[in-house]
Amino acid sequence: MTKKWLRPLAAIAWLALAVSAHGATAEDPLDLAHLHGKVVYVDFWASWCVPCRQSFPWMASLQKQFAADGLVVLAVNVDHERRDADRFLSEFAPDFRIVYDTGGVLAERYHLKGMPTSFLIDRDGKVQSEHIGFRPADRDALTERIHTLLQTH
Amino acid sequence: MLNARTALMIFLVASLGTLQGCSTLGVKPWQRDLLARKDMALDANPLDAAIDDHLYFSKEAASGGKGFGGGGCGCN
Amino acid sequence: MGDAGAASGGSGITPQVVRRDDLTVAISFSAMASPCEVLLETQDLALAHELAGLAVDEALRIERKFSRYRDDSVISTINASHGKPIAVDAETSSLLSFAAHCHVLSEGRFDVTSGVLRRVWHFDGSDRLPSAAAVAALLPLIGFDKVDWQPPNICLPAGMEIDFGGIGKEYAVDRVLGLITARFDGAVLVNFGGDLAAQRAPASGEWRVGIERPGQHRSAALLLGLSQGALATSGDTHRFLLRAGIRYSHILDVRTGWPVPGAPASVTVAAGTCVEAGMLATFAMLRGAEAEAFLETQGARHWALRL
Amino acid sequence: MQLKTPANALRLGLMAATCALLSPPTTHAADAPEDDGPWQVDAGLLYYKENEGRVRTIEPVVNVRRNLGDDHIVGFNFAFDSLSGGSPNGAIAAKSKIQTFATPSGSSLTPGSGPQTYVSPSGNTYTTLAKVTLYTIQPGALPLDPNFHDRRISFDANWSQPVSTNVKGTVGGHISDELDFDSLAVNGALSRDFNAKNSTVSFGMNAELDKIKAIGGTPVGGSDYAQLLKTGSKSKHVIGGLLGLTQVISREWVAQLNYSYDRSQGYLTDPYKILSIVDSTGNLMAVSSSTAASPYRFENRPGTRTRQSLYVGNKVALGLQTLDVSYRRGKDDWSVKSDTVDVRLRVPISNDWYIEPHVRWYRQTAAEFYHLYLDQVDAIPQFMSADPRLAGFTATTIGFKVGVDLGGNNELSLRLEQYQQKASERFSSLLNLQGLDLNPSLKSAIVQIGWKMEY
Repeated sequence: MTKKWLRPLAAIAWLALAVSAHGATAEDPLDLAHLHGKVVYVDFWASWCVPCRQSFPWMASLQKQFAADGLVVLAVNVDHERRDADRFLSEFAPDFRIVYDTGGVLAERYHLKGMPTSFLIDRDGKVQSEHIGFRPADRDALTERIHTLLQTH
Repeated sequence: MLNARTALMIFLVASLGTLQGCSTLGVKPWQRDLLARKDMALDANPLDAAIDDHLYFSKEAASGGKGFGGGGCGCN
Repeated sequence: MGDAGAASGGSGITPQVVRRDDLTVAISFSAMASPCEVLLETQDLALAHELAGLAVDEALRIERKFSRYRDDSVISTINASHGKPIAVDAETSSLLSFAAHCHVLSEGRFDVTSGVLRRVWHFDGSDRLPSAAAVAALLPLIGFDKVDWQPPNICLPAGMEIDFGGIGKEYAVDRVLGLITARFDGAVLVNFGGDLAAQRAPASGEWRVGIERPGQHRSAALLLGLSQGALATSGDTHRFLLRAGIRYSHILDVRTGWPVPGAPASVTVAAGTCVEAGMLATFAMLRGAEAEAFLETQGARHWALRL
Repeated sequence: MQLKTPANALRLGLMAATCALLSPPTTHAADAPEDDGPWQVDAGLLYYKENEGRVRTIEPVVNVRRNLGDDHIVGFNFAFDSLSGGSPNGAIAAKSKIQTFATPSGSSLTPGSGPQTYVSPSGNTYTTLAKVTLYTIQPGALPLDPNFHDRRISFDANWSQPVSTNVKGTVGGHISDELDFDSLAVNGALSRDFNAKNSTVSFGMNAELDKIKAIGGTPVGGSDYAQLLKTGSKSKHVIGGLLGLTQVISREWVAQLNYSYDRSQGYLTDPYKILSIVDSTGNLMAVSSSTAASPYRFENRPGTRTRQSLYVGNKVALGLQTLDVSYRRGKDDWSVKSDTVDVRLRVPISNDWYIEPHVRWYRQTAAEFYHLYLDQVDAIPQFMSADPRLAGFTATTIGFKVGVDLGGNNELSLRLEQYQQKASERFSSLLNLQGLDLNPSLKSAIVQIGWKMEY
């Protein structure tokens, strides 16, 4: 299996720091340090974003399918108003973790270039890939990428 | 007076102003909640616009100029 | 009597669509070497024809894609790979991962690579047992742990074979039920060769399902009521060998290559999905004499028949 | 011994595995394609009516659009309209004389098929002869051609898709057919996003070819009305370009700036419009056998026209309200300059209902060859038109739209508006024209029912 190491983007440096054993900070809302050893799929979404609507059922099935293999799905909401996010969530009732980033602090740190944006983080806490947007056609490629990462121990 | 050259100048100055990394203009991708509203689309009512264009075209000497869309939620 | 008609899917096989007196429409066709039946509680024959086409197309699609008897199936491609890695599509990948899970859960008893034993075992009701040497010679070719499965790539050692025979039919039942219920709100029952799943109970209260008496076609030994969920049966009522008064079931222990001793003649299990019911029934049979105890432990409703 | 795991652990594991097997994300061949969106249908019915028996229009319009997946968008627009009523023919009112005009009728009118003369409440009459309708206009009345009727069918199709990351391409075509006018057009545009999609620059081109086939023949511009110097069909073409910039200014504000340029060439004259020639007292010119056969001339416009416009549009979110303000400055080489200001404010009045007041203000200067009438003492100019559309005027539109969201992306709306044109040059100081409104105001009502749906 060829491992595809992405060029470490400056934008990602903070994340790598946060998940390294020493860099973990108490105020890190993502709490990625505690997820060391897991493959983490971080998805930035908003209730007004049309493709996010399509990604939610897919993420729910990801969680269901791969949780046992060590996958954690984290959805970071960047809505301005929390109630907009809650209305959206009541429609999907996802069973993965939701992190609220109402002020856009995390979004700013991750230098999001589009909505939605997802980051795939390997068991060592390294960002393996970043994916901007979500089209139904992307699902298979993303699933395979996650699958592959889960095989790597 | 608006002649072709002045119009083009206004246009180019405006375009350059925004394209030359004038970073105070615009929003971050996650701040497009209001812009994503359907009624915030520049062409929110294409049917009304088409009817108006046709109507005013038949009553007035000037017409068109609106063209093209843009804006929106910027979702990928 | 009801109205009869034929619906055609894109597959060339024409299902029979018959309106029955009990307010249901029965769709029947043949696929995966089994009689297939879909019961719908509806008065809308046009819809029934449409759903019939859907059911046939899906059943045949799964058969074509996964049958080891077809040269153009994914399974045949894998089996002919001679040890070279092959990348499979998402659906095949999920089935292989499922098989891998079941191999682990059954502590190696359930194995999709056990099909090669068919080369020596012929369960035709006769008394021709294979020689111990012939069976032993096949054992190196069995064992899912010898398969290098790195989704989506599979590397199957030369000489080994994969067979979804133990999953395919149940999978087709669940898939067809899913496709139909996505378009139809009423009560549905899908029955492919005795493995079945139902969604919603008919107005009469329950689907009435008869469990066949061993060896006696279309005569119910037991009548079950089913309102929702699935039933699957594993058994050798048609396939066995008889020698010196010993009945050799077609349930083979992959670890020895010989039939599992003490297995019931058949066991029917109820579960949420047909795939789950089918696997529970198969796991139970593989436990032989402990079949019923196993199912008790797992909390699965079951009906076992011993001769 | 498995002391910690529940007795039915195997079954739980099996359930999880089964669940994974039978649930998406595996995309199976039998699944319906999920990525194409619904058809978005936008249907409208417009009723337009001018005051005093002038033009009436009924126009059904249907616009359908669909995202076929991955932002490949296809759209169609179909419109039909049928016009009837009277339209000013360009001649002016005469103080004391009954004026008689002729317009060619459709060939379907044959002698003896129906009434041969009509009387209208104004006292004007019209008479149908073989292929011509004669109509008379009472003294003091604005000459309206009562035979004005037309129907138009138009069809548009367009396709847009991403060309690369950030670049979108659009191509489209238009075809329309009227009793006396055919039009065919194609267009293409490219747009590119910059600055994280905060700026979009667009460039588009269009080409249009029109055929004018006036009923009864297309008049030679400037010829005598009575001499019926007519030719068969005439044509014109238009080539145009558009540069656009869309800019997100802030979270609440997006703006658009367009510059457009187009050039028309060919027969740009209105085949049905004429001008009156009056003498120094304001009476219609006495027809002398020496010069002309009638006191009217067909209009004649230059063979080319270059138009430019600069358009600035804005959408501003004011809480839940949405403000739409735009301004357009137009200019052409016929010296028509125009300004348009359009303001709409969409105000939600409940969860489902909204109301949108609308004000539009428009002003244009007259074309350099616009004349209310021609003066007998002056030489007949080469280019001339008395078409009220080329006059200097201001126009206002006031109205509102109410809409209700019916759920499931269905919306029903009603638009009521009033449009009014007031010409800047309406009176003459000539003795016999004093007190006559030579270019009376146009008032019209606009009623539009709209229905947006998805399926």
